[in-house]
Amino acid sequence: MRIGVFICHCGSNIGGTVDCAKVAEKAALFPDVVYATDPMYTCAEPGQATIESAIAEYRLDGIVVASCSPRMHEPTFRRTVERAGLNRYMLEMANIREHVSWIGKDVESNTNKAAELVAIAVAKLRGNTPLHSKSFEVNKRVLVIGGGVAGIQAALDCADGDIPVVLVEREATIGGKMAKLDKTFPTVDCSACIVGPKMVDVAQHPLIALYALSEVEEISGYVGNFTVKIRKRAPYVDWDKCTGCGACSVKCPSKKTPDAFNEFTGVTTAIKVAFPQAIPKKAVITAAHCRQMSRGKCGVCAKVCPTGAVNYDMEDVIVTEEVGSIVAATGYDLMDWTVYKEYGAGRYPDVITSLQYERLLSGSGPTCGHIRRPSDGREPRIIVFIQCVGSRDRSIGRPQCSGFCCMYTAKQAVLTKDHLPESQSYVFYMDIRAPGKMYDEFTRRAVEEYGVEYVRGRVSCVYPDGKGAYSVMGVDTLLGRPVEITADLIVLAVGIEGSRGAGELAEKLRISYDNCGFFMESHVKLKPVETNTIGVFLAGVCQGARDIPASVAQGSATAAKVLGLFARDRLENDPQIACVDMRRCVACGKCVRCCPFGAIEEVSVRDEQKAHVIETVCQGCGLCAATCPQGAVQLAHSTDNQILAEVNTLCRY
Amino acid sequence: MPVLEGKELRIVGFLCNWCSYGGADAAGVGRAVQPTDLRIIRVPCSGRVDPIFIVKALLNGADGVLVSGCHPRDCHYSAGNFYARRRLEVLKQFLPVLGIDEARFEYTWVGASEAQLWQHVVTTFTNRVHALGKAPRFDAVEPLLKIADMALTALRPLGTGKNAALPKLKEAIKAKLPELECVIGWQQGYDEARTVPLFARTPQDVDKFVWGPFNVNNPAVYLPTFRGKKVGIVVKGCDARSVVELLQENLISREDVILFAMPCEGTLDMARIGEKLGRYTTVDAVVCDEASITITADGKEHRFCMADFAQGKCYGCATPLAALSDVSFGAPVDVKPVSATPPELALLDSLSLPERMSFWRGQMGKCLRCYACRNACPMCVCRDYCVSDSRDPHWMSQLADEREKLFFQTVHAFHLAGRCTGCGECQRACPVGIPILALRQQIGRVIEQLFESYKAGTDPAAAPPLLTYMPQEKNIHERGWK
Amino acid sequence: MNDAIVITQRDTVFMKDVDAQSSQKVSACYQCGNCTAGCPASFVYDMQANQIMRGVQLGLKEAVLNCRSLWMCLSCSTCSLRCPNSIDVAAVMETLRHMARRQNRITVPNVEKFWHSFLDTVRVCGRTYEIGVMALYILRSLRVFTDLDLAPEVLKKNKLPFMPHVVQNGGAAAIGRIMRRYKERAEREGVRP
Amino acid sequence: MKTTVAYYPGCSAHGFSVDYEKSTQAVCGALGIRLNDIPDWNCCGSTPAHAVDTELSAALCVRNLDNAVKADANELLTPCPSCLSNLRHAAKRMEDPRFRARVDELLDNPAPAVFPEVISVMQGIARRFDANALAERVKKPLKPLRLATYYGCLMSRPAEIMDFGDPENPTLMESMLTACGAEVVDFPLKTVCCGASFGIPERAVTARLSGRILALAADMRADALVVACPLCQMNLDLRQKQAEHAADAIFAMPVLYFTQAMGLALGVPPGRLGIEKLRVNANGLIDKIEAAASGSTAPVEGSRP
Amino acid sequence: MNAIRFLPSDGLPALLSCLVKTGRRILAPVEKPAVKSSVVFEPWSEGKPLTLQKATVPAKEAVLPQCETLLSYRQTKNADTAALNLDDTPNAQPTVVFGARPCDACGYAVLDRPFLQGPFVDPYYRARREQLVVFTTTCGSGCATCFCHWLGGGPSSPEGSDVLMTEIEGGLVLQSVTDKGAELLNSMPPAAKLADGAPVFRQAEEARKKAWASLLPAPDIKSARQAIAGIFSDANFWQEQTDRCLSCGACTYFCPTCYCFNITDEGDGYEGGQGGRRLRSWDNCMSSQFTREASGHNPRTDKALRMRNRVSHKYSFYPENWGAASCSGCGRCVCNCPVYLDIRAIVLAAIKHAGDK
Repeated sequence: MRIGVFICHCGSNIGGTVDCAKVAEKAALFPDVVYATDPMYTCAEPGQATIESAIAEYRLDGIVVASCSPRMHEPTFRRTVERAGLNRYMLEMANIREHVSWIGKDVESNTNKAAELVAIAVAKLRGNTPLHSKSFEVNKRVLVIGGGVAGIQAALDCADGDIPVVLVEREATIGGKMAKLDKTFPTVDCSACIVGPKMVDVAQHPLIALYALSEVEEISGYVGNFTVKIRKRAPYVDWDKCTGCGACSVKCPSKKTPDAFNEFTGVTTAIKVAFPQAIPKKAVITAAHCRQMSRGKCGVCAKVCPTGAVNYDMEDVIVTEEVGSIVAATGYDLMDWTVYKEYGAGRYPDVITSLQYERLLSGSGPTCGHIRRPSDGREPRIIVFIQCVGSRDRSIGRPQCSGFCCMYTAKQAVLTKDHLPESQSYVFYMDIRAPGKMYDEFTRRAVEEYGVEYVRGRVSCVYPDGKGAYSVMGVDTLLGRPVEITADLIVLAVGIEGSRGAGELAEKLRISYDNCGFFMESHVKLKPVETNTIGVFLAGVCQGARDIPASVAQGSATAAKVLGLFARDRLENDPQIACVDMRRCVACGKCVRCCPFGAIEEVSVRDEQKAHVIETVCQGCGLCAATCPQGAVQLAHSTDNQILAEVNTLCRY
Repeated sequence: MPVLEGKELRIVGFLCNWCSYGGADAAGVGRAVQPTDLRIIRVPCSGRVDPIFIVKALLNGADGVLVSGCHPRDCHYSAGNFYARRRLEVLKQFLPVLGIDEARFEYTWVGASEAQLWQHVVTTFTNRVHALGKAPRFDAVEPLLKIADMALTALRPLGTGKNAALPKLKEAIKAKLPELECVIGWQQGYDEARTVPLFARTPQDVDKFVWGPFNVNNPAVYLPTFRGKKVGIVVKGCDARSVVELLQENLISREDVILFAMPCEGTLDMARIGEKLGRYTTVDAVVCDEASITITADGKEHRFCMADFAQGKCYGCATPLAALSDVSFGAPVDVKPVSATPPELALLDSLSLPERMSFWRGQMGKCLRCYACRNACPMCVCRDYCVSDSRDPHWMSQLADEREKLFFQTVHAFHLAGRCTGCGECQRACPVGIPILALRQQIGRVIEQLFESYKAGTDPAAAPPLLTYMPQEKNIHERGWK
Repeated sequence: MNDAIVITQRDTVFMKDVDAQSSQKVSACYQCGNCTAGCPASFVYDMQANQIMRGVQLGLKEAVLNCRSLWMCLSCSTCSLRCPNSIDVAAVMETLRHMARRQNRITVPNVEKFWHSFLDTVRVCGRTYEIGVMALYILRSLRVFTDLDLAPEVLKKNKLPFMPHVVQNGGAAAIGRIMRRYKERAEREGVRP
Repeated sequence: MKTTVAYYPGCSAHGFSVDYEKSTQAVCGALGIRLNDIPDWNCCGSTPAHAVDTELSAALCVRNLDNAVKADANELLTPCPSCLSNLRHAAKRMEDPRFRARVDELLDNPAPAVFPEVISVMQGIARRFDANALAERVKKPLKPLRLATYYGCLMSRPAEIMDFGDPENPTLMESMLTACGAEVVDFPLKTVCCGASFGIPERAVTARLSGRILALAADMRADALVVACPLCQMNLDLRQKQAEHAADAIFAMPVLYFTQAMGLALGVPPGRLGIEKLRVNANGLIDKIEAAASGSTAPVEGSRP
Repeated sequence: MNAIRFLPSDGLPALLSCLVKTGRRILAPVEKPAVKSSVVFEPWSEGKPLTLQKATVPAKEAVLPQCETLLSYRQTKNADTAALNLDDTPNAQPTVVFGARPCDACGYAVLDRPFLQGPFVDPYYRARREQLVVFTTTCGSGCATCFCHWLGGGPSSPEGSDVLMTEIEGGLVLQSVTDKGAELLNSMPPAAKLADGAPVFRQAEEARKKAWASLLPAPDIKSARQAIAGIFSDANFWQEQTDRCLSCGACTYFCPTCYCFNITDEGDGYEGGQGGRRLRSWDNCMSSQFTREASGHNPRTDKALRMRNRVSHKYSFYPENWGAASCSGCGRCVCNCPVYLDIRAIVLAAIKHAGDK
């Protein structure tokens, strides 16, 4: 090999604390190095030209650039060597800026360290070989998981772009959390009225296949070619026949069924359509509360159904869909608020969550929009809102801000005054986070026009005062005094977490998720909708707290990503992937067992079982290479011999 | 390359490209001043870091090795670091048996944005390594030879298997023989005091079968070579564990093996027997009673009590009869398993870290690299493609160097991690008596402690612990960097 | 008193000392006030718990170590229990009190006098002895009328024995030795015993 | 392992909480739990010792633990939450070798390596008798009584040291009293501080804090408060007048030790429980129990003295 | 020239230190304590204990080390020139192997033929062999795994030795059997504690006779060469004989007559890098890699074929070329084999099998 080494000064960024000329001088003595120099700015045009001309002049077939992090300029220099006629992978970089010049001032140590980093880059480069990508076809269909507002937007935008969409929703209706809200901030317009038409669009779009009451069971494959198994849970009603007329629900004798749609603030019937605007507008039986199904006696709904749609014997169905891309838009759930024992959360009936309060405010809710205390049905007079319950609380492992609580609390306080003009609301807050358009103005209106009392401080505890009300022990840190309020109703702004089962879904999608069940984006700033699994995108709160407009925007953003991905008919893989040396392979199956991507299969070669890497699925993590005992699986450009060469360069008596 | 004399120590870092390398970049961007010792090797994922790279570095002059990856659950490849966490924790707890201070190796998780954490990790680790000082050179320590204490008490009475149902076994084997390629068992070796494996293909062969404490070989080692053919095998309890482990790893298939199980009453430590017999020309007679065996050689009688001359593994054996079998003679003996440290490991436990290094240097000095240890191991799957003498990958030098020899043993031990059933054939096969079983035992002990008392070869359906993971590991308590 | 605080001149070492001695991270406090909200003694505090935490963050050593609240803390740990940042506020309070004592800043002498009365009884008898504590405390604080209203009740109920219980088997002497060693060490180290 | 129990009464057992001590002895006697005093025990140092110096506090505690070890005990029971807290804190802090060394300097001889587990008498009883076992032994159910439980602040806090269940809402005493037949109200202030040792130097603090607790108990129509701490009992009972004075209200709320309440249920004569030592007369409660036990209906209202 | 000396039992260290003073490296058997103890040859130095037991590992390394550097090289570069420094000096020093057994010594004779007497002389081997003096301890008895007398050797066979040492009461009788041996014995100073051995030589002869008498009768294996060659293609025979073989290298690595080697180049060859070296290390014909070709093709994939090669080499090919077996009958391949695979049994079976045919 004929190697050229370029030690970048990066102006004084590197040159200031590293003797670059000396590093180049040392590098010239390294194995296979035939040329070494130290340009001022290697990434700049003249610097790149130096590389190109050196490749020609010295017939170089491998290049080491010692400069900034490869995470910064590896693509740049790959293009450079490619322009000069080399394979783009015949490049190695030594990071002598972020890892050397910027973290220490001692020139002697830095120079020596830089030279050693160059030495290991040279050692590694000597094991490089030209690599070439493979191309493969793309199945231009998309799966959207979750039919909340973000998923709806993503589905509609994709479908409008002529991409067939499979939309999977766990609940019986799409609409997500937004469908449960009474009003939206800061305009205080009706939530159901604005999401409703979009839900109808989904139902009517010819390119959208909607699976409600369904969950993703299994995902295999890779970008362009995913195979998804979807479990359609049995609604015990034949949806092809059901017209959503509601006759069943009227006659259902099991009227004490807990009402999940109303956040358990009320009861409902065992068979019902989730809510009047539900999409699909189809009835579902809650098996556990259905008398026919739990006790074998009743059958009223089957009798009254005009189309004979009720079928108690229905079973789950698994359907398989082939798609080329996946959008996860699974939203959120409230964290387990009962950990707040000091507020009697879950213990005292009049201490409720903000989402429950939303249902109490809603005209379609259990109280038909009249605010009544759950304990005794009385109209509350003093209402206390407590912010940050399960947010910004490290003691229970929830350090993050849930983002939208400040705003909906202001909205709820305003609505409370609208509903109950005699009432007085108090909001205990730590900071008011209102960075959206017209948001801060809205909170000011709550205070100035609606007389909502904002008290700056947390609440230590809530307890029943023995007289039917509750003592709220708080603090006003602005005054530096504890405060105490006797309240009728306490609304907790409960923090959010990734929706139930998000972790399992993440593992099926092979994407990462954080401690709160939120999916991890590929780059927090620059790739906010991409994930580490190519072809899987994120929309809405499943990625982290955000409000409705942001969720909608992100839904559209994922659609743009999907459309961009599908603009090409074929995709190319990264060739830095694993490869099996068939001769060494003894088919012990260890690599197959632990590959996180299912990228290794066993194939029969001349009657012998051998491992084989599916090139388009392999992501190049190298776990197989670390697992194979005889070293039959090697990861291109991170082979055992290359890493050993690096180790041996450094560690030698 | 030599380190900067007096200034730096040799510290090697393996950083995953996505998180920790990014974190180190972020620390640089933030001008977070750090000690200069660390040399970073960029790898795609912490899962790529085979623990033996680390051993290689530590045996060849590294004073410290640091591996850093994405936080668990935040792996760019979704699960690489989960595997890494298991493997690296096993390595960390394994290192002391070699005489290497485990503080010289650390693994951690640093995210791409955690510049401060990275600075803290590097500073803390570098300071820690400096506090430990330069790592001792393996080939510079004085050899030390120590002998394991073999005065042990068995969990159950050991015997000679005198009353075993050998005729019945032979009958049963003869009945099955027509459908089998062969049946593997034991026959007499070059004299009456040795047995060797027998591959019975005919009823006449079956008559050569013997049963008793001389049946030391583990016949399971031959099974994978018959892959695809149906064979029978006579097993002691310990041999059956190897069979189960082979089944666990799909290296053989259940329908291809017929197991004939006999309750084992213990096997003899032929090394110690040989020592006592000394140089002799002829064995005149071997006579056994229930608890002892008398060998008459060149007219001289030697009596060996099973309780005193059994193999080390027999003393702690709680499964004398195979747990898995097709044809079984005898009832399982009710022995309560007791977790006792095996003698070889107990010896190492009793030594200080420097003594352990000296010990291995002394022991490996005898090694001729004949690889009898490897080839006698039933779990060695690589067979003809062992990394010991391959050039791609080129893990080992051919130099007759104790360091390379110990390195091979470490590689073998690591390839057996979570798979070794402790049959001890490696050590028994060693012609120069190197107690290499201790390395496997240490790994076995670590695995047992980390993974819910996992014992290899006890459950055909269990996943070997290093080939699986849990998102939340119960017993791996990662060290904070406070 | 209400002069602006020149925060650039604050005592930056102070927070580090407090952190180190209490094993807490005071900088984690974001002033939600929950410690104050739950504090049963807040009404007698001159500086609320959250303000003390803020004072430590700002390095207002004088204000913090001289405040009355340190001496009025009941050590009930409610603040620690409720802190969303898992700061053991009670431990910080105790640390500050120890610091204040070591520097002879005894803002509420009665409380300290009570402690000393208590410990003196223990030193002599090995155990406490209420009348003794009371008597010593009255002597020290010159508060003759403290709890005098209770005396008839207590005596009537025969709840306060007049004779001290002295620990048998030389236990009292052993306690005396512990106390002496403690005192000697404190003097050696130059802190208020 | 065989459990050998040692008992640490705490100084107040021979002082103002002699009734707690009496009833503890009586209840344990009735249940067959032997309480052997730690030989030569000394004061744990209470609040003043740790308020002054944690090492001093630990030294005083460790001497007791050491004596318990010498008496071969591996479990140590104490009725007093303050003593419990100090002993447990000391044991925990001694895990730090530097702290241990400093404490050893103060002691006559170095502390033992392992200490017995220190638990409250309440836990000690609960470990041996679950609710069913306790209910079986009840002779006179506390059925007619509506009781409010009060633990104080030390028993359950800090949770990681005290290991007394949910620090916000401990329920051990409730389950025991329910087993004794009583109606137990869910008393929200059960772990709120009563004013602790400030009764002497700053009595206003105590009066106000105790007042709030007593007022809520009265509002919740409790017949009595049941406590487990000598200091709480003193503040709520002995100082109830001071609290009433500060609150300008009349509470007349009997404050029993839980051992006294249990003793009554187990049929121990009131005299052996020190009921007469309570400042707020509790005879009305005894009358109610007796009445219920003898089958006659006792007057429900206005039975309080 | 002949020298016979007597060395009293306590005189060993004195003799050895005199030998050291001649500038020679003394390789002497040392016992390595272990649960399974072993005896290996190690350089002797003052004060080091030694044993005269038969060693577990023969002293082959004196002429053919487990691994030797044939040559080392370093490429040096500066701005304009490049140079290669190469060093292929054989690594040899004058050596005395002290306490070998006749079978070990016979091994040297077996190795000498291909390395020194063929068309190509191996300079590395020669350098060491020429400077080697072998002091052999005659055996006091036979042994269950020993069969030197089947091959023309015996407990006091002198082939390959320079001095024979026989244990008698009170010490050792040293008898030179070559001029090299006699010269060295004669050059020993009085400090070596050597006395005239002629008066006690008789006792030595008696001891040797006694040893011979303890041997079991040897079968006639003269026909082995033809027999083995004759059944070369009888796959079943070799298969049955090798069923239990594990394909490890214990038999070859512990053999005093095996000389197959492998050559490996290691390092990067650069001055600034790791340098380069060409290594010669023992190879093992029982391993499948022994014959694996660069293409991946392997003519001997099966262990039966490899065993056939080993037995044939020792008893057929080598005798064909050199007129003697390349086996000294030391039995180490039998007793060190993890499955006690017995070459004697194979040879006898081959003779019988050929006869049956």
